[in-house]
Amino acid sequence: MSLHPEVIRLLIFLVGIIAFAALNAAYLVWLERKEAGHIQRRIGPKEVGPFGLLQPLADGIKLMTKQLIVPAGVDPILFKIAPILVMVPAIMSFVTIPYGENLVARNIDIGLLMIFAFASVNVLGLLLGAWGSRNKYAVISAARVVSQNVAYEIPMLITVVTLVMITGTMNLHEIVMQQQGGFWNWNILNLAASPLMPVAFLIFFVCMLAETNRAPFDMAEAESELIAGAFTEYPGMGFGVFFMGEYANIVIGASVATILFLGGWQCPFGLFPGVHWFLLKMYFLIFTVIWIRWTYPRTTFYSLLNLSWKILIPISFFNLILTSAMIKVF
Amino acid sequence: MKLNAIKQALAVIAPEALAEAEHAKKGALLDVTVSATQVVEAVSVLDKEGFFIEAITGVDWLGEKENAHKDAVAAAKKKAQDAGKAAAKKVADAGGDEEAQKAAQKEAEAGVAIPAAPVEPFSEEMEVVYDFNNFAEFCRVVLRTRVPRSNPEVPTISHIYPGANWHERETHDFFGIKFVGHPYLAPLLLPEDADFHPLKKDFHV
Amino acid sequence: MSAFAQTQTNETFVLNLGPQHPATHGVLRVKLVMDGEYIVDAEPVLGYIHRMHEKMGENRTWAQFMPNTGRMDYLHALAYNHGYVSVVERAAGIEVPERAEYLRVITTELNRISSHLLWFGAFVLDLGGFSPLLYAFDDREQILDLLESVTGSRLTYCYFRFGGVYNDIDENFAAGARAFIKRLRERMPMYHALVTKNIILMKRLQEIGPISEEMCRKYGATGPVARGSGINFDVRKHEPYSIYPELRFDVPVYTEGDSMARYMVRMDEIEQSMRIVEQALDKLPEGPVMAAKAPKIIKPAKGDYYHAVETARGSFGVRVVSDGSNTPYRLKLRSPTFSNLSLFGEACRGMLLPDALALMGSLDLVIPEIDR
Amino acid sequence: MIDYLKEIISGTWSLFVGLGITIKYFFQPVVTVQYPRQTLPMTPRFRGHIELVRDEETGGTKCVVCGMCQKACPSGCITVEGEKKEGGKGKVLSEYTLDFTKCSLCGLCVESCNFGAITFSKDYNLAGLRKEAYVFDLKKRLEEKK
Repeated sequence: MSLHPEVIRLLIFLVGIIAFAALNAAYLVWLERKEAGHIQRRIGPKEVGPFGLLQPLADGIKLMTKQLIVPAGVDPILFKIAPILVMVPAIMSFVTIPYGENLVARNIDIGLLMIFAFASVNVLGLLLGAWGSRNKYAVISAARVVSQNVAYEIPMLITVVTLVMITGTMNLHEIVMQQQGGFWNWNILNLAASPLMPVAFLIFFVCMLAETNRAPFDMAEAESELIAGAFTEYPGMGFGVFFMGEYANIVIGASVATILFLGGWQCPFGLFPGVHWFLLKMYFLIFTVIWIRWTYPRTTFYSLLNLSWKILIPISFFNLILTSAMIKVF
Repeated sequence: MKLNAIKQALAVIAPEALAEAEHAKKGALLDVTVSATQVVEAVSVLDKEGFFIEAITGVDWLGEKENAHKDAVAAAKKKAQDAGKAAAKKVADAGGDEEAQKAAQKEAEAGVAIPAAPVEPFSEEMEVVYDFNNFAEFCRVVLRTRVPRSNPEVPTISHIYPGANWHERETHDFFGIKFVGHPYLAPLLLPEDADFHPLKKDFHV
Repeated sequence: MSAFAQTQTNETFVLNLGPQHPATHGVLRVKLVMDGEYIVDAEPVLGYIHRMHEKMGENRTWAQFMPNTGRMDYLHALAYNHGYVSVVERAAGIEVPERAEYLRVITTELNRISSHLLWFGAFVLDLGGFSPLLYAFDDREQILDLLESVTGSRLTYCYFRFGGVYNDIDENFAAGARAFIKRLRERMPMYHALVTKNIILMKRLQEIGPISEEMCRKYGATGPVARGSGINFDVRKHEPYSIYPELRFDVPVYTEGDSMARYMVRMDEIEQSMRIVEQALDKLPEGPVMAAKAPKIIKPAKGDYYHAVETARGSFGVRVVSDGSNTPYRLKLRSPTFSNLSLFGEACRGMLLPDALALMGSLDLVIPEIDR
Repeated sequence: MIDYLKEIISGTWSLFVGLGITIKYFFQPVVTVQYPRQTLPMTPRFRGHIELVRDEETGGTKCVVCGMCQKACPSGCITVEGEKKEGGKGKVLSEYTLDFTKCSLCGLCVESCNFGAITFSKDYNLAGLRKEAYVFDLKKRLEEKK
């Protein structure tokens, strides 16, 4: 029996994606701790391995060997299914992300749409996990997550629609190819299409933070208010999978921002494009996400909604109208 | 001057119980003793004058009167002794013999009255102390009231000063003093089921 | 059974905030009746770290109670030391040499700065910002090093004695304190740029948790809580003790009454305390640090005595009743946070949970001091 | 409208200022001490648990078993016992026990001593698994230190 080469290719990519996602989750924790340490003028992890590089391994072993407690009174099905519901869509989103010219598992014409569709499922996982764990803090957190995500999908999607209007495609590969040449061709500096593109990037970035529940929008976890929010009752690897899902979502968010605004794998000067440029930009964005987390206090729930409805949505709408007008005129 | 205003106002309630204190020695400016029934009235006056509540606490004076009696007896005995000795010396100086000295001593000693033991047992008391102060001008007023130890009851002032709520609960915890009319006189600092009052002098660990 | 049993309906639920909760700083428990994320009613439940210091005092000699005072408010231990030694000195009529008073004020004010710095960090941590906490700790460590070089310990100092202080400062202390003040002066703009002016923090604190002047009076709130509500009340000015009348400093007062006002009061107080330390170092007289006539065994005359001091959290008063023996007959410790927290139940009604936590943080709670 | 835009711009600016501060610290050297690997010198006045002082003349202790420290201790963690000196006045120390589990490190005992017989140790690594390990026999400790 011989397998179709496409199937083999897909299998290889699937293994690669899962490995990439898991490795990223593990080493982003390391990066987060190390970066937080240095921002706070400490060293961060340093005992396990050189520079603490084996720390994620030790953490992983610790999490896996912990007993999986299902507390009394929880909904056992929802409680167990929720971490998977967070992890799986995150992995699925990786499928269409082009890391290099040929480094993409499946080049789909509506790749952008698919990523946003899967990103919304992430909320469902948190909601079910929080509801299923039957903890008052978790339920408050669930309510926060849902309305937060609903509020932030809107400006994010409006911004993306603006971008699709400019590029005329939803194929991520093509979006990157259009930004060839140099950093002046990237969408973030595509001032001919709309003078507000840098602002649009900022809006997208803020929405991405909110979507992935990162500080300063980490109201769902909010350790000083809700203990650990939706994860309060989760022990061991249940928590671990949630955690990996969160970090996978950050990687996806940063990747999408890189593709849409920062020219994907293109070199800023038009030389030697390739996956290294993609990773460089993506990790820079992730670095910024972590950097932001260790700088700001948390916002409150209503000021977050205020920000979304009073500032981000009007500006992104204005940008949409401006862009469509510019496209019509020129 | 807050002090004068409050003195005039409080003098209506408790005319003879006002005592001005020296701040450098006592830490307060005015020391007022009222009866338990006058507490609410006095506190209302303080409230009207814009005072804030600093603290409420109690003092258990268990054995105070007994000790005072003992002290008085000891003092009288000492006085009698001294008087006797003096009388004896006088007689000796005058050239009287030993018997005359003794007789004079006895006579003089009998002349000093020694307080008699009371027929009834001493009435034991507890004291509730309220501290008030003023934001605008320094004026600490100490309000005291004495209640019988067997049935310590004081009307609450938590409807005038909501802050007194916790102070009264704490005082109830420690001394078992009941604040009549208090909305929720449950243990505050002690465990929920505590039935002891640790600051009573007959409570021993 | 609880104080607000009658307010419960089917629409609300009870949330137990604490005794183990990251925002309650220790072992405070607050029973919240919540309607969604809105607080319908709140009742702080105390006593989880109650140690009955007042009874301990009745079973110890006057001097033996000294270590206890530093263990009530472990963040501003020296002010509690100060309050206790002052009342006993008042009762026993002990004169304190001038140099000792200066040393008391210098160390107490340094301790106040360290207390405010820790509050600042912990408060921002309550609001979700982590890094300012460690920056504040970095500065606080310098103070702890200074105080350790004088007192020998880093937290529960027990440095004052009836009639003076335990030992004199060493030759490096004055220079070290000046260097520290210079360093902190340079760091304060950083704190303001990073935290105070941050739009997120401003949105979280401005107009959140208003406490009116009248409410402060009714609940007996003192310290930065009262000063944030427009009440110019500072025991150091109001009822001057020690050498404070000889020093020039301002009492920061903000009239807004919100959490931001209380925050600003404390930040300004750090600067004022630096001023006080500098002046006191300049004026520091030579001489003994212990009264020559201070008796070894204290037996104050019969009577009761009160003394209040301004701690980082408000007016701390000690009332002692002496029966003339070598142990206190009664020792009442009036802790400021006890009164400050008592208004929380009323103030947080109708607030959202995160705002109520911002309010709670701005009250600057130290639970061992409330529970005593 | 102008206020609205002004607030957005000043707010965003305050956020960038914050980022600038944290990144500056990111590149500055760390200030922490890696404790078990590095240690700091203890200050000379450090108040650790107490220790008996050696009398340089006799090689024994300076303690005359007056019991002042025992009386001064608020927590009652000091027990001093002595026996009659052979052929002389006064007592010699036979046992000096410090129950460190009760000690609050206040230092009142050292202050109460009129003979300079006790002092603070600089020992701060005080952690253990057994409670009994913290009932110190100070006389034995002094002899072992030789």
